[in-house]
Amino acid sequence: MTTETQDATTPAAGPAAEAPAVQHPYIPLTDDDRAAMLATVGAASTADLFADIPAPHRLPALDLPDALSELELLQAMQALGANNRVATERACFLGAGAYRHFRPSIVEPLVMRGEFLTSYTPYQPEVSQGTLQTIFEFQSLVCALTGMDVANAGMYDGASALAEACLMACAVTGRRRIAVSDRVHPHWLDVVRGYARGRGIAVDALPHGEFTLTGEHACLAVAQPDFFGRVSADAGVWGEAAHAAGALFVVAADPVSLGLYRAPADYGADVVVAEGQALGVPLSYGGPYVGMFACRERFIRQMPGRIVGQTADLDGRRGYVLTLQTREQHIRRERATSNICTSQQLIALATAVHLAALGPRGLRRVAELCYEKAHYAAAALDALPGYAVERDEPFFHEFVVRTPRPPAEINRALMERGIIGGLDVSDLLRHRMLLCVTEMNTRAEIDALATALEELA
Amino acid sequence: MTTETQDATTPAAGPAAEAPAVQHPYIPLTDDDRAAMLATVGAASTADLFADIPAPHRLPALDLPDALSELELLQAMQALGANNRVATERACFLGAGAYRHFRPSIVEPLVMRGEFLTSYTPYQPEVSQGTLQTIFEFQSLVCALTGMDVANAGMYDGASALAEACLMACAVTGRRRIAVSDRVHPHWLDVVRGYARGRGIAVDALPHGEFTLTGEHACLAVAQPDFFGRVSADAGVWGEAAHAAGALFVVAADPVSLGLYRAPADYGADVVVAEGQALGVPLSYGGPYVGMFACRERFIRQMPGRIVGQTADLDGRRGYVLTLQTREQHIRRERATSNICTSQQLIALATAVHLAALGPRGLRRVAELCYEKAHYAAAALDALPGYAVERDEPFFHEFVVRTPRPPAEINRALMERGIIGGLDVSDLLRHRMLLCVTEMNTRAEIDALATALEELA
Amino acid sequence: MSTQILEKTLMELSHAGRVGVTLPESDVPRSAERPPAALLRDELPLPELSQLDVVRHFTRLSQLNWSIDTHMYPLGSCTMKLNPKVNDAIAATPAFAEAHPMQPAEDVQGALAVMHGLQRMLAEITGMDACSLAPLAGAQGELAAVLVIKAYLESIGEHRTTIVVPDSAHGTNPATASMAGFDVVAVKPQPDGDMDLDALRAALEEHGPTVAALMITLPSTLGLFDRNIVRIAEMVHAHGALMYGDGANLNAMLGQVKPGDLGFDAMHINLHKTFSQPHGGGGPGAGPIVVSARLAPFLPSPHVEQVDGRYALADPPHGIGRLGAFHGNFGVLLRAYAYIRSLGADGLRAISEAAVLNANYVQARLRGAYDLAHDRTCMHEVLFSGRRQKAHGAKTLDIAKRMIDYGYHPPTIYFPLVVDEALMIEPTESETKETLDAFCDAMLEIAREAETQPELLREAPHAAPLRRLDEATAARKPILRW
Amino acid sequence: MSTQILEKTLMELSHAGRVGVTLPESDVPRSAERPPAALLRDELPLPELSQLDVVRHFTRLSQLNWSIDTHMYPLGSCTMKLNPKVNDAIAATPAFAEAHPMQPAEDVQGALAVMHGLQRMLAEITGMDACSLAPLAGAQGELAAVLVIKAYLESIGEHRTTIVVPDSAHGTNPATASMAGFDVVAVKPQPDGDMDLDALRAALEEHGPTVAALMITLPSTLGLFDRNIVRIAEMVHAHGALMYGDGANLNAMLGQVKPGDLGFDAMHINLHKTFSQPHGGGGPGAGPIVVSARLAPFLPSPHVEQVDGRYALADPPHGIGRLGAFHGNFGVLLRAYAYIRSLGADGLRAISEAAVLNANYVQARLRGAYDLAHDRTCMHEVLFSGRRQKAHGAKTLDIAKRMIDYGYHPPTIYFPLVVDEALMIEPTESETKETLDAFCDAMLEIAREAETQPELLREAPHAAPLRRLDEATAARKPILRW
Ligand SMILES: Cc1ncc(COP(=O)(O)O)c(C=O)c1O
Ligand SMILES: Cc1ncc(COP(=O)(O)O)c(C=O)c1O
Repeated sequence: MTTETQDATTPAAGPAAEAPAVQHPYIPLTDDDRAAMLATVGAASTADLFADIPAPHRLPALDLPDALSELELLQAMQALGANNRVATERACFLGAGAYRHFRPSIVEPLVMRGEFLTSYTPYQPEVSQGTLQTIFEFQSLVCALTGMDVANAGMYDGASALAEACLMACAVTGRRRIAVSDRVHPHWLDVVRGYARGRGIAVDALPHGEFTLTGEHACLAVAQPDFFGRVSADAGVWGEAAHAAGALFVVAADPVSLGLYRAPADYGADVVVAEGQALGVPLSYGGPYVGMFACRERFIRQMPGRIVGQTADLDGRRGYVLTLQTREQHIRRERATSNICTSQQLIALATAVHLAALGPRGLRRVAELCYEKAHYAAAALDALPGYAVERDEPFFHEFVVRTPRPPAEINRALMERGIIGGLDVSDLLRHRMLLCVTEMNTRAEIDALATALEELA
Repeated sequence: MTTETQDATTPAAGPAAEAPAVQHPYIPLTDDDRAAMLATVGAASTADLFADIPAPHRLPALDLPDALSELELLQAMQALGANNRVATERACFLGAGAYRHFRPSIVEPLVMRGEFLTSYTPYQPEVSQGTLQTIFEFQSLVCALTGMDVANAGMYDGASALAEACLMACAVTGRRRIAVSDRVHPHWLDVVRGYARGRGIAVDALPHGEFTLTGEHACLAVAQPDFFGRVSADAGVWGEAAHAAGALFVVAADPVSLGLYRAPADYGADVVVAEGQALGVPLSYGGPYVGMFACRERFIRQMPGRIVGQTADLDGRRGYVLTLQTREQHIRRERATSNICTSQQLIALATAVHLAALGPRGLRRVAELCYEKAHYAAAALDALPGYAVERDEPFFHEFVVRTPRPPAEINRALMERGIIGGLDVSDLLRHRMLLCVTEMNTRAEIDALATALEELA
Repeated sequence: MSTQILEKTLMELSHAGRVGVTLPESDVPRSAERPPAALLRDELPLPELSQLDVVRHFTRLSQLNWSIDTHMYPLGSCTMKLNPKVNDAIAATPAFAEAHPMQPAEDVQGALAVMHGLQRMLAEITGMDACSLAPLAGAQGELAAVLVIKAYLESIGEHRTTIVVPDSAHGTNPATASMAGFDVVAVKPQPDGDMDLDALRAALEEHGPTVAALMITLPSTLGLFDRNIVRIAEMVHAHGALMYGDGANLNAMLGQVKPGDLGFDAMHINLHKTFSQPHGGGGPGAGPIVVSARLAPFLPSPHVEQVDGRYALADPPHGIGRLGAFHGNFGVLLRAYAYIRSLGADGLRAISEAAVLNANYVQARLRGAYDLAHDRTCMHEVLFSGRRQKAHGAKTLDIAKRMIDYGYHPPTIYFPLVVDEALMIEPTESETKETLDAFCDAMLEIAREAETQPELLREAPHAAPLRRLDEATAARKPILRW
Repeated sequence: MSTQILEKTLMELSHAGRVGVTLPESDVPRSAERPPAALLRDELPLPELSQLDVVRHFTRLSQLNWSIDTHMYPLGSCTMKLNPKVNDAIAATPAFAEAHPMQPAEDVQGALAVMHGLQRMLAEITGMDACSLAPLAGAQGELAAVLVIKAYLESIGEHRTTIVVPDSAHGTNPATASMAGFDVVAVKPQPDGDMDLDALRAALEEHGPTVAALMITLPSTLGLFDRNIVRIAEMVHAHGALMYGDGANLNAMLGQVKPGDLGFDAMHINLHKTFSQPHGGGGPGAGPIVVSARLAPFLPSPHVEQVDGRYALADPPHGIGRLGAFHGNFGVLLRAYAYIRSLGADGLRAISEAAVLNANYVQARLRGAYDLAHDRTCMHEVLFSGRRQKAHGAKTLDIAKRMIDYGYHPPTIYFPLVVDEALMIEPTESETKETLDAFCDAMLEIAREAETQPELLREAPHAAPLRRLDEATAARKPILRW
């Protein structure tokens, strides 16, 4: 019954059949739409609409890969993704500013709701109460975590939040020099330097713990835990030193650690910044994350970024609006506190949902699990011949290990065993590795790490 | 600085710390809630509320695995999932009633919106217009695909839809015997037999194409394409034969094939059923899927299942309601057309979103790609020594290959090469394998299959 | 701005030429073998939309729905509880979502392990011996179980043709009995809501050896635990008939009592009620059945068995065959498995306790304002009658519609049929006391409104996307498609 | 039923003891090493909610938002276009979402390949030589580019301190200039909307050798393509200054013209406008910069390079350093990459054509009813002035609020500042002609209402979740947290 003949005009199988010019799903205009619209516009062709472009430069060649259909795109991206060796099916002991934590399953479906995902910055409050209230809640949660009076709607990330905090300290104090601990994450320090350089502000990176300030310093900025994971009991002393010099005390905190450790407000912080990623945000090769920014009430008019405030509508019903906008670039232009405009709202929302799901017990439990497992791991590694854990100061969930061989070599060997090792910090400290252990690491993983390291000694 | 002493009452790290009794996130009542509520109820304890249960049987032991936290649950399920060897990273040539097709990325986020996902059957139309209108659209889409007059809101799956169609034919004709082609999917035939047995209706499985009916037959039910993937040009003749015998002509269609092939209404179908899974629904080890059910207008009051109709509200605004409910179990009880109540609405919605995304061009393109690739594969396999494709009848995207060795053996070897082979149909036809090729199979996959089979000959 | 149309249909949004998604070109040469022209269709009248229009259409439609994720939804007999998102996440993982139902057992051991585990756990929770996961919803579970009973009775040479069903039963019970080829004999409850033992005795005696089974819901559709249940089972068994339990209300009994211990022979379970499968606006659900040992050989296909540590699909020796094309609604089974493992024995018990306490709390708070169908401790749901309000001029339907204005989805109304103006509230364990209090406050306010301004109720809802719809015309002149 | 509160806050919903998710017990022995008690906190005043309450809270809040997925959102300068869900799906795949930013390059070749490809494609689209993906939003891109210019100028011994910015510019331009340590000199447009060349000449001459750059938006924030752009670039270059392009409006130029060909030296691109990254209610976005060859050595860190077929992160030799902790908003970059690959050169060109045609269509349909700021062919957005309506008693703000009643998100208003009662409409390529027509019909109706019943506009919106909000009190007595 196989039929071999077929009328060439039959709408038939196969790509050779002459399909009508295919529309793109992202562009609804059809040929008839276009014709009708051009007639209304009074133009002969769409090309006419581009007549203001200097003719020699119009319609340049574009050397781009051919368009992919959605299926091909997904296949291509799957192939690319296969070249990443990620933590999904491996044990991961890498931290250093980006942390693998449990993300409750409710976070993603809520955050990815189209109404949150595809709305703009809430300029029209009557139809943006969803975003506005979640920002108000985010601000409140950041205050609760840090113990500070006020917080903004979020910054690009923790590092730029620290930089903006230092700039704010300069604006507040009228000084043009900032002091930063050299145990702040080196990348963050680099960001601070960049922002400071723009404004012509000097940066002193002071040896951690030895903070000698002068009357020139606008602030002292420290990280707690520091880059090597250590939590210092001296933070209160540093804060006093800063205040004694008339400087602000700026603390960069890990938000998960705040489930267990004292709020920076309690030891004198004037500004607290944090990288929010640890609260429900995927690693995503480094971004998008969100910076948390909180400070004392008296600085609110010098804060950078969006701020949401509570108010009422004409009928007296509670509502929220963007407020204190006279600080911002769209009103104050070159005299704005910062140029920041679009920030990381959706990620701020993710952290809010995450915290709402965890609650105080959940966050404390996560912090405790990190603490316990990291200390279990540290003890296990410290016991290995050839390895030594640096334990001169208390730590939270990251610690430094001295390795018998260059860490890069060890890491390559660990990867073959399905383990993502710690950060090679040999550039800072010879033969050292910075390891991170969180609630995501099972005891079996930690034991496997110890076994592997022993073999690699 | 390591501190080894710690006050036992400090809210401290580690599981040994005496946390307050942990609530479960699925149960919001706290101890104080419970106490207040019991006081209002006038009961001393919740146990009192269960006093009607015969005492000897109360609070039995339950031997269940310990509760898992969400993280542990996800880890446990990931470990279980790792024991499935699925098509994600393998080429798959398995069909036989469940098909791997491209699912546009918009389907899942829309279908999984909480408002669709977590609502009940739309008994209260004022607050259920979302579900109701999507059902109306689903019904309309099923009519468009099949060419029929009316469709219902969906059945459990294609197989049970076929069974219900046969029962409806009995109700319509007042006859108690049904004729079914023996090339209907064997599982479907089994379902038909089960439903028929309940009502005491006889089933004749007739050799495909040789449909001799009598005045006793309520219907002739065929599959087009049939279980072996063949599309017959004789369907019109069968329909006439059924009608000549006073029986209904029931067609089980593949919905993707309807992007290319004639609508069953065009060749005389009185009832058309289909498995909707091929339209945007994941394989999900066999369910949940959705049965499509469409028929001629004159049968609407005998149809099983929910039906949505258009109407208006008190202000004349268009709206939709569940209608023709006097057919249904909750009104008509033992005289209902079927006992079906909860069906597969969310899956019906997925097929509607899928079809809306594809449109007529997209569905035709998918069908064409299936056709071309299946025929390319068939030609390649037919050319292999030891293999022969059965090509006595035209086919769509599935075909039968004679294999030189038992198909089960071949499939095991294919799996080692990362290929999920075809269905072993040796129980029906010796040394035969039923293969399916869709738009998801690249040419490279098909070539790899041919190479592998050649090696295995 | 009130428009006549809340949202256009897909067809009204369609414009020739638009597409919602791109598809690849073919990467194989065009086959020389062409499909016979006579087999091809020439028109395919599907709507044509851009991607944004598709997304916007369904997003907007979704917002017209109320749901558990947005509102308290105390629909009696429906157990509208929290649907944990973690279960959805698990069901969406490719390792499960991409498993093909026809793959050899050796390649889907993970899926089979889940099914085997769920079979065991459901049998344990209900105190029964065997379980089949094949039924695709509650009603199909009923059908399967009744067919199993029929097959069993036939196997021992009994040809019984009658099933006794209380007239308070859910409509699927009699409809199922009739689909399975049985005649239905109804029995009424006594005034306290328990089954009337005399009526049952009379029915059993009248229909004597033709009675195959009693289909009974426990707790009953009146929200009550029948205090005579053990006695009832004895009476039924004494007549050689079997006890079938409609398990839709299992949420009240988790870890509190096992139906198997009470003499039940077979029972279906609604995973989309007790075990948190989202309702999806009308499915998918799943209706596994659990049975006593003597019925096990008659279970439907397939059944998951474990042999030498490997799982396999098997056909029970005298089974009633398949109920659907494959192995049940696997994605639903997976969610139920995850749910049970999230709770464990203590968690399940706590679920029932909270569900029952919540219902009794609502009963206590509302009993002054609404007539109770039966004034006694209820189980997971409480049944009122709106007859007092009806006397004031506001029917149960009006009360229900008025609840919408207060932001609560109406409860189940006019079911069960045996109670005048029935209004059945099932709060489930998922709601907080604060929500229950606000709900009760609203109900009390509505009761006051029913007395003082019943027209307010009769015209409700006032604050929904639409006002009341004309159902009569819809049924008389059906418009079922665009 | 009007409640005083649309949705309680998390804290108002909190009840001590509730939890939203379970966490595991520890599987390791308790460490003997305890954290010093002095370091521990004793209170942690976070809200405590059940899982259902969390889900319901955020679901309900989301419904109070309007968005591209629900409404036309013609916000000028913001390019509120379709955000394809396939891009979200890709960004969510574990292979990308679980990649750690500190992993060695050899283990993240997939991620680096995406970044490298995007660097190349963005450079190609804009006709520039090099690209950095590090900036985390448009404003940070501006800052990065201006710092790059500064570093470059310093490297050739030029210490220039002034940046010229048209006063129609977006606020981030002057704010950026000042963050980078420059003084800002403003120039006005001429009446036809193009830059006033005399004013520019005067500014360049007055500030002479101190001028580092002109920051100019193309098409301009007036929605116009400056016909003198090549001349402008020549003038700027003649003074030894550089041309900085604000690329927020790139959607009008894809495949139509390459800024690099017109003489631009540096430019930032808003991936969250032109390249379909969803706005997320205010980010995340990404603001990659593209530069000419002479600026490339000064780009920020990290830059992705390909050596021997392997990708690696590198620091440009004289780079300005890092802008954020890691490598840019990778998830956003990934979406933009997927978007460009979905469209190819022809698709991108078609995007611009449709965006520009749509804007001109709106202009043609509304020009009779609203005053145009400049009556000439516009690009991807059209700029009206509400001055005629203001004379009737309805300001642009009132028009905007009234649009809400008709179901359209208001356009951008009061920007740019140089146009009186500005009302800037950017329909994007994503809307259908039907939607544009309905939108224009509504705008025409509103124009009529402005004449006949301006109070209707002044009191609008009437049909939103809230009426107008008291912004003055919010700023005067700030309540910024619970
Ligand atoms: C008591 C009772 N029995 C049976 C059923 C039928 O279950 P399903 O709708 O899953 O078929 C229901 C559900 O509506 C019910 O409430
Ligand atoms: C013209 C113009 N330039 C710059 C920006 C700043 O971009 P972003 O908000 O990403 O910082 C915007 C966006 O608001 C804009 O419209």
